[in-house]
Amino acid sequence: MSEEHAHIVPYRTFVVIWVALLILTAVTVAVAQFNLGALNIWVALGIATLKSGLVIAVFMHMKYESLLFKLSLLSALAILAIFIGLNFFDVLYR
Amino acid sequence: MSEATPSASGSRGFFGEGHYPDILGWIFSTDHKRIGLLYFWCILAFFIIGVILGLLLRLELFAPGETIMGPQTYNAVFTLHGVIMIFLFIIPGIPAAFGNLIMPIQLGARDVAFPKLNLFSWWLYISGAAMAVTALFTGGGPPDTGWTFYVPFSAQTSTNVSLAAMAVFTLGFSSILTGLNFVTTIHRLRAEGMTWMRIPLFTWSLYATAWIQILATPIIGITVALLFAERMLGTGLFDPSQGGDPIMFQHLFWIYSHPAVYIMILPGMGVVSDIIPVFARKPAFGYKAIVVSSIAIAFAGSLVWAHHMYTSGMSDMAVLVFSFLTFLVAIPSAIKVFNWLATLYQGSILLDPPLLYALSFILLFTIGGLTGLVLGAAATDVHVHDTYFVVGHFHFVMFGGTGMAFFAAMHYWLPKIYGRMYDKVVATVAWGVILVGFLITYISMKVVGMMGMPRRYYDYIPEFTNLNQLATVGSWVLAIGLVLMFANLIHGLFRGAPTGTNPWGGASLEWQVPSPPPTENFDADPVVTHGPYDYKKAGIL
Amino acid sequence: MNTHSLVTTTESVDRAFYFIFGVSAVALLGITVAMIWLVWRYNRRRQPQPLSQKDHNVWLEVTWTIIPTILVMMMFWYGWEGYLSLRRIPDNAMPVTATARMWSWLFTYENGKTSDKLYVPVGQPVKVRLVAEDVLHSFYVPAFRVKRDCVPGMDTYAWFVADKPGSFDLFCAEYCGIAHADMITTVEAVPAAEFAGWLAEKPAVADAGMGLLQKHGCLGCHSLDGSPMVGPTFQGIGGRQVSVVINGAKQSITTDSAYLERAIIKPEVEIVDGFPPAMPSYAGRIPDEELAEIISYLMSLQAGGGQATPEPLPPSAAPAPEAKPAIAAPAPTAAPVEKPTPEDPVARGEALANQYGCLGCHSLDGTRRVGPSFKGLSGAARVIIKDGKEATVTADATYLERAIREPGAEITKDYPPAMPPYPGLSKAEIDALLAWLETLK
Amino acid sequence: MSGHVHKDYTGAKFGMWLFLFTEVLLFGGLFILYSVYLARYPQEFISAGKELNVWFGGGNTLVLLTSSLFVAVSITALRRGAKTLCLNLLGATIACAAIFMINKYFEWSAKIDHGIYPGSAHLKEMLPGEMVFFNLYYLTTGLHGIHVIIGALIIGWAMLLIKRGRVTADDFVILENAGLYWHLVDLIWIFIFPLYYLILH
Ligand code: HEA
Ligand code: HEA
Ligand code: CUA
Ligand SMILES: [Cu+2]
Repeated sequence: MSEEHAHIVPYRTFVVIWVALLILTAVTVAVAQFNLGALNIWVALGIATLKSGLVIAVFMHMKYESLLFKLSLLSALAILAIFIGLNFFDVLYR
Repeated sequence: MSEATPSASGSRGFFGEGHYPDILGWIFSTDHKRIGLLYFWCILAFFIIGVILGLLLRLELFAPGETIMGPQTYNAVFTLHGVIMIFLFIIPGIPAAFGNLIMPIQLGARDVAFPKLNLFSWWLYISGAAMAVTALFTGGGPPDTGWTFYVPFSAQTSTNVSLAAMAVFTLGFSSILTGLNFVTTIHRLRAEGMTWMRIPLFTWSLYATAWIQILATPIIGITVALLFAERMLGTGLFDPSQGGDPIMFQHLFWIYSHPAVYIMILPGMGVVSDIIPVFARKPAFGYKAIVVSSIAIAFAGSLVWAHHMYTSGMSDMAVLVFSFLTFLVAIPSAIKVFNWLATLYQGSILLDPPLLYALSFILLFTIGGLTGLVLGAAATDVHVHDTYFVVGHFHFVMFGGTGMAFFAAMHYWLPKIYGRMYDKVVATVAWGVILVGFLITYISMKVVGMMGMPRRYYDYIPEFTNLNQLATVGSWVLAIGLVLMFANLIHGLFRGAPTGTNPWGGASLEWQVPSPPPTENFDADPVVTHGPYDYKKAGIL
Repeated sequence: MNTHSLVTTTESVDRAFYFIFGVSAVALLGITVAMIWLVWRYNRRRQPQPLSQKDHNVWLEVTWTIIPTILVMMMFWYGWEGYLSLRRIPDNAMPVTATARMWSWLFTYENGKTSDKLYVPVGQPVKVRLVAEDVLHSFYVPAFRVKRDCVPGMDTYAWFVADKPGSFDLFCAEYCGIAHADMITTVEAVPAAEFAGWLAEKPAVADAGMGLLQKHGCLGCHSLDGSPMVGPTFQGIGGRQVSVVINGAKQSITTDSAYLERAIIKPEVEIVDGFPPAMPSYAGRIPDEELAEIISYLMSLQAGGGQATPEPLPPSAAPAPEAKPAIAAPAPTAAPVEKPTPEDPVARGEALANQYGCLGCHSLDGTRRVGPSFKGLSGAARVIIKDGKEATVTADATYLERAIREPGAEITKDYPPAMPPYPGLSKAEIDALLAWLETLK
Repeated sequence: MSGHVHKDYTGAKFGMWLFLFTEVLLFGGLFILYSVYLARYPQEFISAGKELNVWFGGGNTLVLLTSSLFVAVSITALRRGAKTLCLNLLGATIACAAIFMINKYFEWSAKIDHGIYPGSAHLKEMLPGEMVFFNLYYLTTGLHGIHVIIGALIIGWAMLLIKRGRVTADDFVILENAGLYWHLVDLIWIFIFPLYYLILH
């Protein structure tokens, strides 16, 4: 049972992550003020991915889980990406 | 079913135990075998309703024009037939019934990982079924959209599509919970010594299936929810007059519903992979290849959905990509077929009913799969899309494939669960009748489809009459076979001769526990020392 | 592959069929024979103990992975090639528009002529533009192996060429409701000369004005059937009362030629109340004579189909069990709007019945389809259900008019309440239809 | 039942993660539509997106991020034996959920007052792409709102179990799973916010 009870994450870590999340939020709002054309959406998505990465890794303890958890998460996200991506073979070429 | 008195061979196994008496002991039980049986009987009931509706469809099509019902009724009947068969019979079919009954035992577990959740998903199944039935009698009457619910028609028709959509949502939720329960069980509850490469192929197939259930089912959830919102709130995401795109509905629908056909077939393939070695007294040939092909089907099957949409108006580029991917997914299926045949080679084959049904699975699934290739090729699909050729294809794979596997599983595992044996001669005769009826019915459909008869046609031009009549007559033969099979099986389960622990000579764990198994399956946690098809080490050879 | 030679769609699709069926037949035969032989040869009676416990063979497994892979890739390629030839339209193809609606087809030829069967010249490729007015339909001609969905809000197309004269079935292959199975007609392939004669037979019925509206894209924003789009409808636009906003002040005016000209040339000055100021100015974009033609055409679109008395149109009274119209009423957007002409009303009625798709549901020969047959309908005694009660009425002019305008009110016994309402028909159109029905007694 | 003496923490957490995947894919359907329609109507999405109020969206982002912090810290608190702190933090999380919903209420009311809601006459006058944007906006934030409420209920239930001593420093997997669910609600919002509120300002 020891495997599950390891890793009590200290308060400090959480607060640091929280501050990072707030900063990233500010950044994404700030970037949105500039017109970068199609790049805007990708920057916004990039920052959102970074933020969710932090939430998943630390708040949700994914960092401390086994490979099984990480691989499963990866496949779920990959499938979603594929679902979105394959649609564009229709949408972009219609 | 609670008064089912199982084996005379002493213990009544899990039938005799439980917290509540009678019916409550069933509908509130968290025992995987009781839940499995609840599923089994409910699924069977819906199957019988479904086939009777199929029979009615064939009667109506016996001659052009009105035969026994009007067009609106006909449209409601095929919608209902499709919805029941897909969402209430074939998707939950093998996993929820036989998966629940057998999979934990095959792993050497006492139950699934989340027994209460398991019970909850049965309740969701029943609620979804109740909603589907209610939809027939309320609102604007039974839905008339076909099981595919295509917009804009489904957003406009005055029939009770909204409630049917919610029923599908609920059933999807139930399927998801079963899936996540199974994945967790297989990861966490394997007995000591049950390494990944010692898991029986049936359980492996459930593992692959469960991942599809988890990752694809939510998409149908959101799709029908959007249809609901479109009808109720006018959200118009698929309504061209509001900037929406009806073809996107089809994409979302098939993103789930194509993987769903592999939810249907993979467990069936698992059943066959488990049965053939036992009756051939030979280990499954290419165990690893079969495992890998299951996973490959689950994955690649998620990439081909738009092969249902070649004529829909989507881009030619999409046709190219999806047609290509569709052909890739056929290869793992072919690998399995060859492996099954190779398992028979140099074996010692006993033609008992479970094997007969499994062999007819191979034949019929092959025919269905090969016609799937006709559909997968872009040019040929344009001709046969939405014709009876497609109807023929999916009855071959679903009924001839999964249906036969379901029958095989019934004849293979139910004696274990009930501790009694049916009459093997009658079962064999019924098998023959079913096979003949099946071929007559559905080959006629394929031919008439090649000639161009569109599906969902209440009426047809005179040229198509002969083949339609042949199909209808075939459905009568099929009906006789089915009645015979069910009567014999059910009679056997309740009145037949007691079976021992291992009537077929299987080497996997379920054949080491008593028939019926006790509530927590094993007296002591088992330790697995050999593979599921190692007949030498199991002492059978 | 050279798609510009005289290859028919049938030939290029059938090539793929032959290949796939051929390979499949061999595979199926092989598998079936192997299975039967194995079961016979290694039957436990003949073979009480298994001969081996072999459970894998890498070379064998690689072989039966690679060979099917090659075969399916070939199938894919044949399928794709055939598909391409269905999509590449020969340059000399004759354009036709097929309008699909619940539950009939309307074919419109280049010169504006319409028909309910698809007439094509033999040997001449035909490009069919596919338009759906209500829900999905699908254009399917088995003989030519072509099928393509008709999608609302989207243009799709198909092409084919008939290499010999004949009559070929044309089906609607996408489920579209109660009369889906009745949405069938034929392709009539006739020799080129005969076709040309047929096409020229009746002078084109489409008005010049109508053509101009289409040409200039007016119909993208203005409907002909009364439904509001981006801009106000053209239905009844000649001489109607409208409330316009000029410099923020509301004002009520009656439309006339001068107003219409202002509205086209300087649309930003007077905005019809309740509409966005979205119309672009057409100053300098429409030649004067065309502008005059358009205006006079629009002025002819008077409420009540040109009769001076503006007739209040009954609101659409469709049966609405789920609080929305049962089925969208087919909007005759693509159909030419008729001007009152001194033409024979019977002939006109027949043309209207075709144009609005009545014959999709009502037969002319007494056979029962979705709705009752037109044969002998006029003047006959009808058993109807009204407010849940049975009654017998005579199918006189008032009854028939009601049955067309608000069919939900009285339903003929034993028939489904499937007919969409046609509240937008003008009095003249109704009269023509009734006159024609009278002749079918 | 003898079989259940052993509690499988990893199994329970794994099951929860699997469930979260299904939630991700449920929203995934809406994101598929978003991506497709964005590609088709880029201009209209921008013009419609300008109508959304960044302050509402941004404020709610802060609220959710902070609530996520509270939940994460509460687990550490419980495991270190600080039960009261844990309960207070969870209470604060529910308060955040309430603030979020109140915010949402005002945001939606403002839009509805402007006549922008599914099926409204005003909406139907807009460009097709704008209609799609607003319909998607309502559906996505609506579905997310439902998840906020469910999440708050689950947190409340976990609080009850902690009070009753059923969830403790040694047996905290229910709180852990409740927290996972809450973080998911946050995660989805992390994507909704830029996609709807920030699309080119
Ligand atoms: C159990 C369910 C099931 C299964 C397993 C399959 C399997 C396959 N299906 Fe089927 N399909 C359905 C259920 C299923 N299908 C349903 C329900 C519909 C209709 C839905 C509706 O519209 O209502 C449908 C419709 C459908 C279409 C759309 C048709 C249309 O509407 O126009 C297509 C198109 O590509 C298709 C293709 C395939 C293919 C390529 C496979 C492959 O996986 C088959 C692979 C198997 C084999 C290839 C046979 C075994 C191999 C050999 C014997 C070796 C020899 C082989 C080679 C040489 C390659 N299916
Ligand atoms: C597993 C799935 C499954 C099964 C088993 C069947 C079984 C049958 N189906 Fe199926 N069918 C579908 C799934 C299935 N169908 C789907 C998904 C559709 C598409 C719907 C749509 O378009 O939306 C469809 C559509 C469909 C059509 C096309 C309708 C149309 O397009 O217009 C037709 C037409 O013939 C048909 C006929 C039949 C027949 C004759 C059977 C026969 O097998 C029936 C044989 C059985 C009997 C005749 C009755 C036997 C009696 C008993 C078993 C009672 C026993 C009682 C006791 C023991 C007490 N089906
Ligand atoms: Cu039109 Cu089917
Ligand atoms: Cu498919």
